[in-house]
Amino acid sequence: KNSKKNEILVLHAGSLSIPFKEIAKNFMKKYPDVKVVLEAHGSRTCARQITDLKRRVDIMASADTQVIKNFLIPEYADFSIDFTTNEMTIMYNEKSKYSDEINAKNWYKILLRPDVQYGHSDPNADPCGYRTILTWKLSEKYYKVPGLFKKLDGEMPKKNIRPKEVDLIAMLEAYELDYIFIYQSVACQHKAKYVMLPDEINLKSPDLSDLYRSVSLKISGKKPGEFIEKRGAPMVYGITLLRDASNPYLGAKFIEFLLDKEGQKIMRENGQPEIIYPNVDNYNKLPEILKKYFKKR
Amino acid sequence: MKFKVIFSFLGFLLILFIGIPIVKMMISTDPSTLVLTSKEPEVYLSIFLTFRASVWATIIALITGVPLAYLLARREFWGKKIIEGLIDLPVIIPHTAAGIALLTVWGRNSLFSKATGINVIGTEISISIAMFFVSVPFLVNAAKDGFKLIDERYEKTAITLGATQCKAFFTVSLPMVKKSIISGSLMMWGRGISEFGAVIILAYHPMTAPVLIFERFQNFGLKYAIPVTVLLILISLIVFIFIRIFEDK
Amino acid sequence: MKFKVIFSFLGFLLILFIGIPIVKMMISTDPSTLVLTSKEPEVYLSIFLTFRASVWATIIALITGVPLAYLLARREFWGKKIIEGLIDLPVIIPHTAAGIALLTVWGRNSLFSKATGINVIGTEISISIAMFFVSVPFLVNAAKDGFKLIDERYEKTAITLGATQCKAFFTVSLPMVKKSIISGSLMMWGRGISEFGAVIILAYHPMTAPVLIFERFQNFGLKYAIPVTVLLILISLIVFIFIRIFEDK
Amino acid sequence: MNLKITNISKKFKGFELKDINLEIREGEFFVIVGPSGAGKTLILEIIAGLLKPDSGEIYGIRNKKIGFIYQDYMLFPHLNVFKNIAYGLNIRKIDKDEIKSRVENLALKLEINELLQRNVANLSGGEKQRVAIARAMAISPDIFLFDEPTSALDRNSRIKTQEMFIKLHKKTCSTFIHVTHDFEEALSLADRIGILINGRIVQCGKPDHVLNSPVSKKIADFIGYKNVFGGSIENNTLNINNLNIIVPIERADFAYVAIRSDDIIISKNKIESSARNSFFGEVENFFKKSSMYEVILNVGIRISIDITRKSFEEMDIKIGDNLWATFKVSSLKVFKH
Amino acid sequence: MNLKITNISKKFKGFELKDINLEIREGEFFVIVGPSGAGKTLILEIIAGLLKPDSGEIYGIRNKKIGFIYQDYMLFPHLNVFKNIAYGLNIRKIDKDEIKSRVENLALKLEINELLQRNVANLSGGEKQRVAIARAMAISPDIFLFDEPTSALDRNSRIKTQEMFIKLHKKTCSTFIHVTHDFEEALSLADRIGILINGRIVQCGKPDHVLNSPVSKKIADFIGYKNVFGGSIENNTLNINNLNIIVPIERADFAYVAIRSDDIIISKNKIESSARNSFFGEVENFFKKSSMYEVILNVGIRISIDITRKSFEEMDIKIGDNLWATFKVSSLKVFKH
Ligand SMILES: Nc1ncnc2c1ncn2[C@@H]1O[C@H](COP(=O)(O)OP(=O)(O)OP(=O)(O)O)[C@@H](O)[C@H]1O
Ligand SMILES: Nc1ncnc2c1ncn2[C@@H]1O[C@H](COP(=O)(O)OP(=O)(O)OP(=O)(O)O)[C@@H](O)[C@H]1O
Ligand SMILES: [Mg+2]
Ligand SMILES: [Mg+2]
Repeated sequence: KNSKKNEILVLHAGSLSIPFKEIAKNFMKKYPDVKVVLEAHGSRTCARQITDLKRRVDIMASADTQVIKNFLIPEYADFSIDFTTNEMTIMYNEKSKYSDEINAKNWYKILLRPDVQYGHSDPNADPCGYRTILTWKLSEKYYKVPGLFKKLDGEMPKKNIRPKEVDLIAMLEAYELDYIFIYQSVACQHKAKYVMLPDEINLKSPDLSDLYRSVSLKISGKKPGEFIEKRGAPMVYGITLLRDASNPYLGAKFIEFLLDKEGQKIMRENGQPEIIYPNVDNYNKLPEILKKYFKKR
Repeated sequence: MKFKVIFSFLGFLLILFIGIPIVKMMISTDPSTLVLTSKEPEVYLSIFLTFRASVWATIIALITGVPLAYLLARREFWGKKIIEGLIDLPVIIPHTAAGIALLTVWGRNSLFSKATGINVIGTEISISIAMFFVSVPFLVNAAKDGFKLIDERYEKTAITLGATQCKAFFTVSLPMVKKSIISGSLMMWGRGISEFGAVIILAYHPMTAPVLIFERFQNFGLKYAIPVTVLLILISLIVFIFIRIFEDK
Repeated sequence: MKFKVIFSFLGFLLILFIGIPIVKMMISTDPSTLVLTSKEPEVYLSIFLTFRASVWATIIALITGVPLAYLLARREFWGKKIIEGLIDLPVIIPHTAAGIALLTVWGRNSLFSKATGINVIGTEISISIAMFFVSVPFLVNAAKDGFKLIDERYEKTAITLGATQCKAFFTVSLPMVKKSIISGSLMMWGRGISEFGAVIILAYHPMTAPVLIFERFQNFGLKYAIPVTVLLILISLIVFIFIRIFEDK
Repeated sequence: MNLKITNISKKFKGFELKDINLEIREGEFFVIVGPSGAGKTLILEIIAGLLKPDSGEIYGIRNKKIGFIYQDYMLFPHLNVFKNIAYGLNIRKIDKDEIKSRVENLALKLEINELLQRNVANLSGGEKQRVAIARAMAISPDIFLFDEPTSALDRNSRIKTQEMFIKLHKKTCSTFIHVTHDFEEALSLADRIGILINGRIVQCGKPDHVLNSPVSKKIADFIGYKNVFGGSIENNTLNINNLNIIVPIERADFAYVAIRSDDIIISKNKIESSARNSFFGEVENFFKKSSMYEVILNVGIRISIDITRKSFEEMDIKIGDNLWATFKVSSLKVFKH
Repeated sequence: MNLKITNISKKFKGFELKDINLEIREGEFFVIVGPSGAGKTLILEIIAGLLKPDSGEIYGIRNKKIGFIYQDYMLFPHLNVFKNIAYGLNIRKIDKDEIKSRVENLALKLEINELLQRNVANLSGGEKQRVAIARAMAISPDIFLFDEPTSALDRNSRIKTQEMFIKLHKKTCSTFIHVTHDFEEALSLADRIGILINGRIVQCGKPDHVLNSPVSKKIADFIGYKNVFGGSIENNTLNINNLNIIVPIERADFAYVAIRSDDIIISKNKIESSARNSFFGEVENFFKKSSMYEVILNVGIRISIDITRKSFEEMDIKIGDNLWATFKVSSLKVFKH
């Protein structure tokens, strides 16, 4: 496939599937002789495809810009563009217990009711997982309920954890869980009901990064048994062009399209608004055509 | 009498166990959605692709696996048990690991690719390769067990009647274990269809039905994934029943 | 002669196809890592869990599936073809879909759970359920094909000798298809071990080996996933060879 | 209780077992004899309850222990010879030592004692048959159903086995239903014989009676009458090829007469005796049997005559010799079809 | 080219085929006859190349078409009767019409023409056997290997089949190697007979010769000598139970003498003749055979005498009667073991 000209392979986080599909469609409309191939995996699995399975990939978009920075730079890629954000929400459906009562103020009380089942994805495997933990820790501060995190964590049986957010959706749809912690974009795309959480705990706002930084958790490190500390940070999606890209130019064109008006519009419509001050990790290594988006700063 | 009742009861439990989830899934889909789904090119193309790739894998397995099964059933040789163990192995290898192992052998950096200049990854061929790897043991073992239950003297008789060993195999041994081989082929074909873990490592595109179902589920939820699944099941069921009826002829 | 050469050659191709990826994976792991890995409780516990859960599934399948296989092989009844088709179906259902279908039947909101108050999701039982569902057709079909190849008059003879139908089944039919059933059980057991997609929907924890391998691959990379896989393969291979040797006794 | 078989029918494409009626006394040694494909095995299977007839009933079989010996033995391939024989005993949970001694006893009688630990797959044909017999005998059945149990045995083993059957029958008072294609065997075993031809019981009676009074040409053929001639009878005379045979009935539009080969005397000179049929002819051929010769004499029709080896040698018979054949009117059987 | 079997041995646990040497002429009808378990099937399998002997060579079989008939038929269960018979012809890619006519011809001869479209599984025993014969005959083999091809047939079918074999043999000039446990059959078919007992060819020769001059007690037993007595001989006399039998050899420390049952004459009064052995005794028992009677006369030793039904009836023999038994010295066979 890599021998085929005018084809770019984009690996992206599962939560980006819908907007990326649309963007790819429009991109291909604009450049009819180009073919964009999309593959969705968990963010870390995307990285593993490149580092461990040696796939030849053009673009990778991750739900956490840190994944790109930790796994790919500097060996496989030179820069990471922060291009969108997201927020944590609690997704549910009509059959969820007490779904008519839940709101941004009482959600933790409802979750802690004994007949309510809730779950999140695996913090070690999925950014959505550790972000849930961070949200719980921030909630303890925000709602001023001491021990809330411990309670939320303790009340939830381990069996309610699933590796990825999609596995959680299966649990929700089968009514195995009443509430799951998930990205707002995913809830939005599934046309599901969700609880909008305050910015202080939903990890959306870059303005609140200091607040977010005040909480942390340990997740697994480079090898089994090793742990690293993960500090709270605003949710930032990263995208990069791989050094080994088969079509670096087209790849850059795709990123350009994403960052441009049309792309950003699609992102917004899918619940993933642009970052007001787009950021790049390594401006110098940026392809020329992309530099324009960051000069403004 | 009691015997029949108990046996029927036990069998019935099994049928319920398998049937309820499947039927439940089926009736959760209304026919009109099914019809609509079946008209989506993405859906029917991926189902055909899946069937086709698995058919290819099964054909290759018939060509290579049935002879192997025959040798394993008929001859004694050193290392036979090891080969039998090896043939069983793909069954237990976790699918992702199987995909990764295949990638190292068929991928961009493999000897094969370097020697031939061909890169099969991401093509229909690689899908067949993944399907073949995870499902060929079912065919080989079914054929082997079939051959073992056939008296070798039938072949000898054919040979005295003027058949070469080869002819004896094709005109006597093979037709006599036809049912086992058909059954094994069906199992292999079906197992290939369902494969996700290994296939997705070798080829995310073109999308096989399981990958499509997974993707739809991830992006849009069960409501969009189930009709594709039901469609896949219905078509397969028809194929299965058809072949099961045909095999008795 | 030519026949033997061609057959050996075809079989050899198959052995290469299966063997190379496996051997490559094995030799990419140095023995010391393997030893270290085998000492990690997380690893050996998950391997044992996997083996155990699959053994349970296989035992239940022997109890319910072999009687069903027998009935399917011996009796004619209305709807038989449909049941045969149904039994084949789990093989083709994409694993994730199978997991979801099972979740709706065994989950918290299912009739079963409501009636009994038991929630099996996330337990070893649910792992066995998932394994059972995806792999039981292999046992049923192997047993069925075996029974079909056995002359019914052996059972009749046993009955004239004073056996009840039940005794005749256990002392004659069953021992005569022993090999097919052992082979089918092995396939089923192995197939259960490798299951990932359906298992993960029903139970992420406790972690089965395939789940652990996937998790390690995702979090730590191949370097940490492969040794677990190789360990799983080695232990299974020993079990397989052992049973294959034992079965000839 | 007698075994009563009433109106049993079973139809296949190309073959029909029709209206079988038999009453077999308890303790009787009944032999069903008939040519290959007559339906003998089918009848046994129906009696044993292994095959459902289309219609008809069988009384007196319920709750009886049955010893069935399949024509193709049906030895259990996964059990060795000992375990095959012991199968019925094991099923009955009989004491191990008892089983052992019973099996060994039987094996000794059937001369398969040296095979007890052998795999049944590579036994010789006759060995298999004897194992099958032992297996059926082991359970001391009330009713024995034997499907050609001696066909794979050589003469000596066969005679031994037949003697064993007779002894066994005397000792056990079991009912024996024995199927064979060998009329000789039927004669030496049976209390009563039923002749089965083409799916029908065509004659039934004591061995002697059947032997001496076959009721049709088919039966006469089957039980070994080599001289059967058909024609019209007038004035106690059957005219065939200008030969006048004097027969014991006065007239018939068409009838068969039959005479056994050993009821005919052969001589160089005409024998003056009460035997009223005497014909002159030429030796066309002769066949050597182990204890006699069969001579084919052409007296206008070909007649077959059995003579002892001794007479044959004394008379120094050669092809082309001219000889007299003589037989009594009373040894002629007559039947209509 | 003759078929030469040299020093064939094959050893199993409990059975050994030992040093088989046979030369079978091209076109000969050779019958191997022996009791059950003697190794007959094994020899045929070795000749056909289906079984590898431990040692020894076979010459003259390569490139020959072989018609092998297994004792248990081995009909292909997935083919119907027609296709079973046609198998060897189809393999040779013979013209369809030709195959059809050949198969139908054979089927007619063997009286299985009505079964051609039938499934082989539910044929009767004898039908299966005839299909197996037809299948082997279809390919017009150079060498026929028949393993008890008539054992499942009734007498008439057997005789017909034997006659067919003889005709076939005359017509084709093929070599026939025919295995049977029936000595009678061997006599009526064979050019030469080989007697196989316990894995060894113990005697080999023309039927007549074998019949009249068995070389050992075992053979005499097997071929049906019922009167075999052992003892020491002095002065041309064998003394046994105070009975002096005059024998044709002068002395021996130990020897057997044998005489056929039909070489003994029975009479109410002593016969004065050249036959020098004449003994008086009591009728202990008699058995009815289809064409004769066997009388057991106790003259100090039990001797078995065959007489015709007619003589039996004329002499009105009853158990307890006192009679004379007379036989010639020259009809006694003598052998050492
Ligand atoms: N299932 C069947 N379908 C059709 N025909 C059958 C079936 N079973 C038996 N027959 C026919 O019925 C006839 C009688 O069969 P059976 O086996 O009883 O013969 P038999 O008297 O035992 O002969 P043999 O002495 O050769 O064993 C045969 O012509 C056989 O082909
Ligand atoms: N594979 C084997 N292992 C051990 N013994 C065997 C094997 N094959 C045959 N035999 C023995 O060799 C002897 C001769 O067998 P074979 O089948 O040649 O007898 P046969 O002369 O054909 O007898 P029958 O007339 O009963 O068919 C038998 O005692 C048999 O049990
Ligand atoms: Mg029969
Ligand atoms: Mg034999």
